[in-house]
Amino acid sequence: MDSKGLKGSRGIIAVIALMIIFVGVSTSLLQLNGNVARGISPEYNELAPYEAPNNLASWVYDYRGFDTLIETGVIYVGALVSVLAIGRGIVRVKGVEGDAPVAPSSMEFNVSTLNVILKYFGVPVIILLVAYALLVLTGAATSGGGGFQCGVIFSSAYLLGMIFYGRKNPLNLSKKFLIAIGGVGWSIYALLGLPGYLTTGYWQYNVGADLWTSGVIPGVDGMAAVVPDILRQLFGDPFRLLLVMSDGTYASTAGIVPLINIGEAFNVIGAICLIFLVFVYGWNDEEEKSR
Amino acid sequence: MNESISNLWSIPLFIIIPILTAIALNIMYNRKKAISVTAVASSFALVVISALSPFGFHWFTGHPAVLPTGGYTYRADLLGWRLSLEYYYGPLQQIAIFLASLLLLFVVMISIKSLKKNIGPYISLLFLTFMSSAIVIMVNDFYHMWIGVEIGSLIVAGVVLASGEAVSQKAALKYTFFSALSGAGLAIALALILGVTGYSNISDAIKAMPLSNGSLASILYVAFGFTVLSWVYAGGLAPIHPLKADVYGASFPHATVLLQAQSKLMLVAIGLLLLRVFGTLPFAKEVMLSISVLTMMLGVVMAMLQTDFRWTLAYLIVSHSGLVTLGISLGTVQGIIGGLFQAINDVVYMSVLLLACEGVYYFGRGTSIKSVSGIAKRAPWLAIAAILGAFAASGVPPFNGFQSEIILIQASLNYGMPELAIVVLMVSVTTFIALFKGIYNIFLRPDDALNNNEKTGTPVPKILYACLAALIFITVLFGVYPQLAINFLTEAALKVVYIPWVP
Amino acid sequence: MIELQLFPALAGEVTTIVIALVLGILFGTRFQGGMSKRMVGMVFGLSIIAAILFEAPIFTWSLIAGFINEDFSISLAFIAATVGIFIGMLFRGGHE
Amino acid sequence: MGSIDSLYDKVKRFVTEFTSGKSTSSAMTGYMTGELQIVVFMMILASFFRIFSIPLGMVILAAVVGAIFIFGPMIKTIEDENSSDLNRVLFWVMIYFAVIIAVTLWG
Repeated sequence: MDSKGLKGSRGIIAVIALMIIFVGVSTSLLQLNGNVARGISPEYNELAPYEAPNNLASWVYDYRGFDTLIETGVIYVGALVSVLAIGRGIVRVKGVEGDAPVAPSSMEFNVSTLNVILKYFGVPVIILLVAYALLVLTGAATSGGGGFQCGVIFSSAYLLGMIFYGRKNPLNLSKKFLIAIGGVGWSIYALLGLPGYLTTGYWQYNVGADLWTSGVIPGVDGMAAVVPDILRQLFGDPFRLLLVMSDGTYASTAGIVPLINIGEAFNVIGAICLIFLVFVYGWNDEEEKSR
Repeated sequence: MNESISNLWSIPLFIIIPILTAIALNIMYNRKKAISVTAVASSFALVVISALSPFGFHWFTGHPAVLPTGGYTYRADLLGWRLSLEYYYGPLQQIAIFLASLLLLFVVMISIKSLKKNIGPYISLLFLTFMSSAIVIMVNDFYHMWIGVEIGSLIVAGVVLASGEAVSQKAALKYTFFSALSGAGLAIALALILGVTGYSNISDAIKAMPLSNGSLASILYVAFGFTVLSWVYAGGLAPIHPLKADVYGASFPHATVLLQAQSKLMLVAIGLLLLRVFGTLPFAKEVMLSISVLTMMLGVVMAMLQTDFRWTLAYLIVSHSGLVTLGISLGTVQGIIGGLFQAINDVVYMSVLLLACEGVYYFGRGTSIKSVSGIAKRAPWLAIAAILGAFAASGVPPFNGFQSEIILIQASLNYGMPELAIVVLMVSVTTFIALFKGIYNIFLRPDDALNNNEKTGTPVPKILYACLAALIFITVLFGVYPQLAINFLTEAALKVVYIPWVP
Repeated sequence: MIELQLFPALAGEVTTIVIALVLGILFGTRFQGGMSKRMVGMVFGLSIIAAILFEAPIFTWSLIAGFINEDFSISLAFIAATVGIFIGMLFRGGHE
Repeated sequence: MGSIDSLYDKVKRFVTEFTSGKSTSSAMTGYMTGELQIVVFMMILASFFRIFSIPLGMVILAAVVGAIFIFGPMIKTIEDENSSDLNRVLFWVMIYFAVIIAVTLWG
């Protein structure tokens, strides 16, 4: 790649172009000031107390739950592709010798210079971080946090172990475990749509909270199916909470949202830890086979 | 054709089946038998579902629409604000997804046959490619379309990377670099439209668009600009076409079949979105038209210069994307029909050419016109397929390319722009020259190495011939009975023009 | 509110603790390397301090979930997760 | 007054400018066809200006024909500008975007 591309007269033209873009975009953003429409959001907010106390969780994992399924897929695919770049799953055509695959080498570690105190405190910190990740996960429906945050915190614990102890990471996650947990996580999320699909025909209908067929909200026409009680209890009751709010007390349940969060957490743990693992330790198919 | 259904059974399956298959294949990794059974079965299931499914909507998570008079409804044909994410499966979607799943089935079978070891992640990426194109063509929601484009570009990078060569790594890196730019652009466009209207559902946003408020028009213009940026990126239009051509050229030809299908569907989906949302703004169609014309010409000229058949095809795909967008950006019913029909035909005949190129690749000497020649003697059927594909691509009757190009030419004449018709003609003629330059050198030119009975490479698998035969059958079928496809597309085009709130 | 504090009629406040324990065991089996008793005690002590800092989730009204009064509550899910990890480390099969 | 010989020289020089390095006949065909395509295409583009006013279109068409003769083979420039070099693509994307914004906002 030659860096001459943006020098000289081309550079000046580019700067002018950037200025035009900047002026155009910023003037239009200024126009937006005071003109923002509320649109659909008041409706969402009205429904929120019947579901998760954490309004954000019900937005992200219920109303827009299918969006988040694909968004989670971005992380999964990101891991798949990053690991592919390192060498997992490079394919060759039978009988055709193309160029040899580009083989990256793993990182060299030098952990001997590390402070003794850091080494001593490494394991407790990792354990506490993992516990914190699980706390964030369990609080998904009631407080800030959720599956994605849990995964990120967990993987930071894993990265910490890598930095402190090199190849002897106390949090010893094997490649197979990570790939499996990532895949299982995404499929838990995907399959949690199934109960709603089978009973009401709507994918990812929240059978636990069951806002629309249980008569919590009056005046809905067109929904033919009613969620059977057993499903409602199975997915709803373990997460039923009493919300004492200024305008009354609501018995609300987040239904499948906390379960989705567990799937999401697994997925993120698998994906991000796998990226860390492969970028630091490298990937070697032969080594994997001998395990 | 009951379109008041808001819980059509087939729509979630188009997304969930590929996801679950991809996860399973990725975990299987190396177990070839299990992989081939799972992959073929689930892609076959997708073909069947897309053929059998009726039309309708699906409101994911099952939240109803809010009636303007208060209260809620589950009927999709009533006017209301959608609370949940909306997908639509209509005639256009049916024909597009049916073709995409058929191609997926072919590509999966070919890649299982021809690739060795560790094919799990690769085939799972092929399934995800299908998934992203299904999302983009069905979705009726800005935010979700953004995610579809985003995950689609990531998957493209993965498919390209899987061939593991330095050139493909470079192509993938460059492509993902721009995905950051255009993904962010589309996100800004989404934020602006969301800010102006408050609805992320496209139909609702169009209904709520404050067109009367002149000061907000500039916001819409900026949103339009950013959406065009992502359109250009996802479809590989000029000026990003060199990157997209690199992507097509650097991946295995059979993977390019799916990649080009995906990008054609993205072009159609985002193009229709642009038309529906911004079509009434002055200059919008003109901007889209000029991009299409530039893409057509630059692509076809670059295709002339290539010496590698893969790269020739790559630039031709880019150039023919311009034909698709030309029809869409005309904005008339006839133009849209032409554009959509061109997209479908393009996917089919380019697949024929790409699979023929894949056959050449198996002879083990690459696909450059300098290094390989005389294939016709060793694989006559491959040569015939390539020649038929070239006829279809350059618009020779009785193949399908002819039918859609004639519609496009008529549409541009009716629009009052005979110049566009000339450009279309030039593109199809030059396509012919560029293709036959490659085909002559690779298939027909006599070869010295052949006389020495030199045996390299691997025999072309039978399944490749079967797929080629099926695809050529489709090209002839659409060429002889274009009404088969046009009946489907007319309904979609009419809706875009006259009833903008239905995709 | 008194009866709710003593009898968690609403299971939602207990479920989180169970989930934390189970997942703790799952990830605990992935830890390798031994830990002395003093270390275990220290980690446990630290986790109790952390639990007091994090407090019980809002909208939690039962003693079992860690709610003691308006100003003071402990996050039992955090302690459950730590305990789960320790239990998992005891199982730890084949990951030395 | 040029002799036939010098005209041949001119043509030969013009033709050899198309490609750099070793050129085969098939590559040469490609470049020359590409050049012709570009010439025709630019003339078509120029004629688009008839939409605004027909005299303007004629003037621009004449200007383009002149430019084609002066700037000689353009196919090399086109090929260079079409490289997949990141900076070059980024440059053109910026130009495009600026043009779109400028045309739609203030056009």
